[in-house]
Amino acid sequence: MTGASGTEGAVARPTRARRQAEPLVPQGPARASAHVCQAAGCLSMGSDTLFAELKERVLASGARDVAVKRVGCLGLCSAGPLVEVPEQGRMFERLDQPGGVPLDELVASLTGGALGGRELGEEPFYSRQVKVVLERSGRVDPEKIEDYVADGGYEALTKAMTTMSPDEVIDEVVKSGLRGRGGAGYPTGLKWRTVAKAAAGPEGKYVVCNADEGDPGAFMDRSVLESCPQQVLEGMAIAAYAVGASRGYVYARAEYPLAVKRLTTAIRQAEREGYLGREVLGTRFDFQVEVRIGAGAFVCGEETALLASIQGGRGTPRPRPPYPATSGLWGCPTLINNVETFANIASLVERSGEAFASIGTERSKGTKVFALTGAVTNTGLIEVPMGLSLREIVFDIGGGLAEGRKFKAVQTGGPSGGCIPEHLLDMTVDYETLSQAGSIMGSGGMIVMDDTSCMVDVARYFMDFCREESCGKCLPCRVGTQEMYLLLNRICSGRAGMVHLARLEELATMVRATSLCGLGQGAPNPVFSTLRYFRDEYMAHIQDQVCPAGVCQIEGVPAVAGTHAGSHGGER
Amino acid sequence: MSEVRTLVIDGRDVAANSDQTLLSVARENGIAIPTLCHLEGLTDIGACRLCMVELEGSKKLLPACVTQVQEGMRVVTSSERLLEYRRRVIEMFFLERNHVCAVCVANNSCELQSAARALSLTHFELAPLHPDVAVDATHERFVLDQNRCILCGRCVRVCDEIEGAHVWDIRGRGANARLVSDMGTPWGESTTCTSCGKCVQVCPTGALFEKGRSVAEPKARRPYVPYLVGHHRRA
Amino acid sequence: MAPTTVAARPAPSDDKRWRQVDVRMRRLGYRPDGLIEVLHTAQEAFGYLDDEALHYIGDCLGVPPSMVYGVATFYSHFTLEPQGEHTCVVCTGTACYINGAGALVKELEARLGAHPGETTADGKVSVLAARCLGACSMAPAVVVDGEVYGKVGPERLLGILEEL
Amino acid sequence: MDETAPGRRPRLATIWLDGCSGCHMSLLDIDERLLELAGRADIVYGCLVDAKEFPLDVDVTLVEGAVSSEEDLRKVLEVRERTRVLVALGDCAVTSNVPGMRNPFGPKPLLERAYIENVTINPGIPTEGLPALLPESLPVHAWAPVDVFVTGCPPSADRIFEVISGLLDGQLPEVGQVSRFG
Repeated sequence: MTGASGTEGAVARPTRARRQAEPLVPQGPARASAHVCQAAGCLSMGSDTLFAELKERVLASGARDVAVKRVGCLGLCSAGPLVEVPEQGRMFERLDQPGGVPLDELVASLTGGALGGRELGEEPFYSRQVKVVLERSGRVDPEKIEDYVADGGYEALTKAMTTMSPDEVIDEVVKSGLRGRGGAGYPTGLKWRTVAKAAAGPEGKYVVCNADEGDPGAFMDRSVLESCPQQVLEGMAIAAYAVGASRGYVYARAEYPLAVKRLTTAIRQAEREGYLGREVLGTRFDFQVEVRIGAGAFVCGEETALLASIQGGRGTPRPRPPYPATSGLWGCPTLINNVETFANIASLVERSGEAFASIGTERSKGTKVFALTGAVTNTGLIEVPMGLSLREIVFDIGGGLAEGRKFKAVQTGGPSGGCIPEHLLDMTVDYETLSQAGSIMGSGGMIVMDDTSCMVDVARYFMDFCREESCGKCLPCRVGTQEMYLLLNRICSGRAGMVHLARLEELATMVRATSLCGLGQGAPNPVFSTLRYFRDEYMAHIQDQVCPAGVCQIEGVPAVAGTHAGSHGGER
Repeated sequence: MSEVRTLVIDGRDVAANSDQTLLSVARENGIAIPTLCHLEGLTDIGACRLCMVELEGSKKLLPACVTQVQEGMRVVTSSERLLEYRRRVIEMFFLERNHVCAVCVANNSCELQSAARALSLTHFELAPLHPDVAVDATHERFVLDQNRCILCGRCVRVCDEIEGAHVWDIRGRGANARLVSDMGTPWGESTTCTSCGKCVQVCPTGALFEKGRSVAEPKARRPYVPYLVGHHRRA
Repeated sequence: MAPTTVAARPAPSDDKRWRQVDVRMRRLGYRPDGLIEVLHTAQEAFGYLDDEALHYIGDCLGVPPSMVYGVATFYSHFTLEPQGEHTCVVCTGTACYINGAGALVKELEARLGAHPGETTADGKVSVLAARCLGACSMAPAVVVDGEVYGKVGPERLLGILEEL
Repeated sequence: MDETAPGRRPRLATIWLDGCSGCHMSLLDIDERLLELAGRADIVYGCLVDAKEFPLDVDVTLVEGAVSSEEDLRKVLEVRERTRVLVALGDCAVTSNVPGMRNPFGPKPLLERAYIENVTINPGIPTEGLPALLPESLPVHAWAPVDVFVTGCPPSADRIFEVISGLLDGQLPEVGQVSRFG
């Protein structure tokens, strides 16, 4: 996968170009500061050159009390490049783009002219969100630890290490009700306690951050790492202190070169400032973190496969138990949490478990970050309290669908998730409700589909994904995903009979029950959920040889009467 | 220190050591659970999913080869559902490569073929994948026929764990996974192979065989297997 | 695998790029678990991983050839074939898929004659498909020589490629 | 299709698609039990009798061989329509077996090898008089529902006899554990 990921040299020397990229900082307090989003979305719209240009314009204007600052993701990626001026409560969208805000308008705003852009307070996209994980995202410079510290960063680690015992830290996490944000929703505090109680292995214990965000349509972790990598590292350091680990790894996708670069910079700076490394905060607590870069294998998001990959091998999962919490890296107890989970820790420790638990629902506490994409007006990164309804997310925050398009489904949970239809839009978003509806919370991808999407085709798309990403170790996943793909292909092309549909359902049930890891067990989910809510679309393909959405190419060959799934006919 | 555990398998009370797996206890008690990737003496990997069993009070199925016994477990090894799943597993093994029993050197001595028979599998319902795969006959004594390989990994493990050569590994992934020697180089040119033949001995099908054997001439070899791997592990 | 430390050995040739590989291996203490990291470095240095590189790295880290090969072929990021002068990665993640990534792939197939994973006959462009680049807000997204382009239609994509 | 009229003798047929005739040989190996069969049923079609057209109303048809050509396909659909109980006899009919060994590379290399590469006089792929090959050689039930599967290459004479006599008694036999692939 990709030349997209020529990871840049870890630590670049400050070249001329780099010095130019330094923010503009006024001598005294800033009257207005332009927060220029420098996360991947806006960067691809040219926000780096815009940043330089803006600085020059401000300097040229002679204003001495205006700051121009590089920040992380501001959320509404579809309206990039974005610049926020927090002192004025203004957001400038599509800056310098056709149909967007002209640069002059921003410069005028900053230098005492008429206030431009959009007022933030009234926009539901911004006002309906609650930011815990992304609190500092659009506020601090992702490449400067000083900025993070000045914003209150590492106060939680200091508090934990100076005023709390490891057990007390774990108690707080348990009290918070925080559950794993990687998808499965296992209670974080319980996991920490298991690792803390486990006897250390020959090489101690490990803390691993799972940043192998592989679900197509999900970019929460990328954004967090690009926007505020220190927050993740602080969470890891607190975890290491709590469970007694001295080594940590962040396993990140190769597809995210900018995230890897900022993370690497962040580790170097944190070591320099004594928040990581041999003597954390001048104590005997030793915690060293390394980055390991994945190499394009979705299955490595599964924890045992991830560990195999960190150890330099093929990323194939192994049966559990033993769980990594008791036997992980090199047989040592290993705590594995996802990026967003770690990003919650600092605020949780700083404010208290109870405060954290005051947000959310009975069994799903806190907030959840979603990548809202697809056929919705406002696409981007959002953070909402657990328990908001899907309708509020899609129609209020997301701004609904484009003019004239009809809502069909929201896909959540990636290839192991499902499609939620219109009549369930009022359901709340939490772990249990989503799973009852046949989907999962997953890592947080949320893809809105309109009437131009064919749900059988969507099921086939995900099965195609799974068959290519299957590691090939266990038979049901290796061959079952392949066979399900062929059956779906047959249905999509109008060559299937009812017998093939029955076969698909049987096989899906078998693969779910017998596969070794979550990839295979979850692979049938898109099939189940589309069958549950959109069976009529399957029937249209089978009985009438028609694709209602007009997506599938019907071959018009009538289904044969055989009971065998028949020829793959070059579909491989 | 292992302790005694009591559990119930298929309605029978059985006693086991705490370090035993469900599979070994079942077999000790004459309860047959089919397996393909398991071989006594090699590390179990739980990959073929043929030995899945039901545990009372749990919705999840467990692979018997890697599940440690626990006090009071109530296990079912052959419900209608399990048998149906096992038939499907065997069917998919047949369909993923080109298994033509009639012209296979392992005809009559093949574990895949016997498993199909034991499960009364009479025909296949899913589509054959018919991959175009190679036969490697470059080794002076042995042949690798990818058409018959079920990726059980026994050869990989016996070569790594017993012979210590690690000639074999798996390349690629998913449906493109293939058994390879060295850098995917022909077996005859392998610089690591000791020609010990252990991989051939442990192959459950006709994927690895000795030259000069013909169709339906049994790969008379199973008797050696315990000596190859069993004693080594117990020692 | 036991962490057998294998000493440094002479590089296969005096090509300077081997130094990058050597430095990476030394930093990782020649531990076998550094295999993937070293493969990354070698691929960055040489553009792809050939047999010579795989053998050398395996020898230095004490990893058997079949294991090195197994790892290098497991991960889709690693390529064992030389790549074209330029790379064009089409994201085929869900958001891009429902926004027309399929049409982009078809267009490239039709105009360049290269399917994902292939390089054009003149060696100029390698076409790749990525699972998800995380640029879903700008779907469909394409990365040409490391530069991300959002909301790309077939016409624009061909325009971008022609300018190379 | 009308039900077997009381007192009417069951009608038995066999048909041979893409196979080696080994299953028919094995059928003949039931030896003197052939007489017993002949006493209980009318053999209305197959290589043992001289009928040219497949009859309209057959109770049991044994199909040997895989479906490899357009002619095989025509036959199997016709036979299915005219038969009450269809038996896939032997591995070729059940799995496509040896005829299916061409599936990984398709019919073209097969034809070239047979009619061009290994031929010295008038090499060329015949286009007349030979039914065209299907892209893949598939088992019978890829095209038409099959009622009984008898594995084996070939199935033993005893198995074949048991299956036929069971069917004549009106029972669908259990075949699994007593026969096997290969």
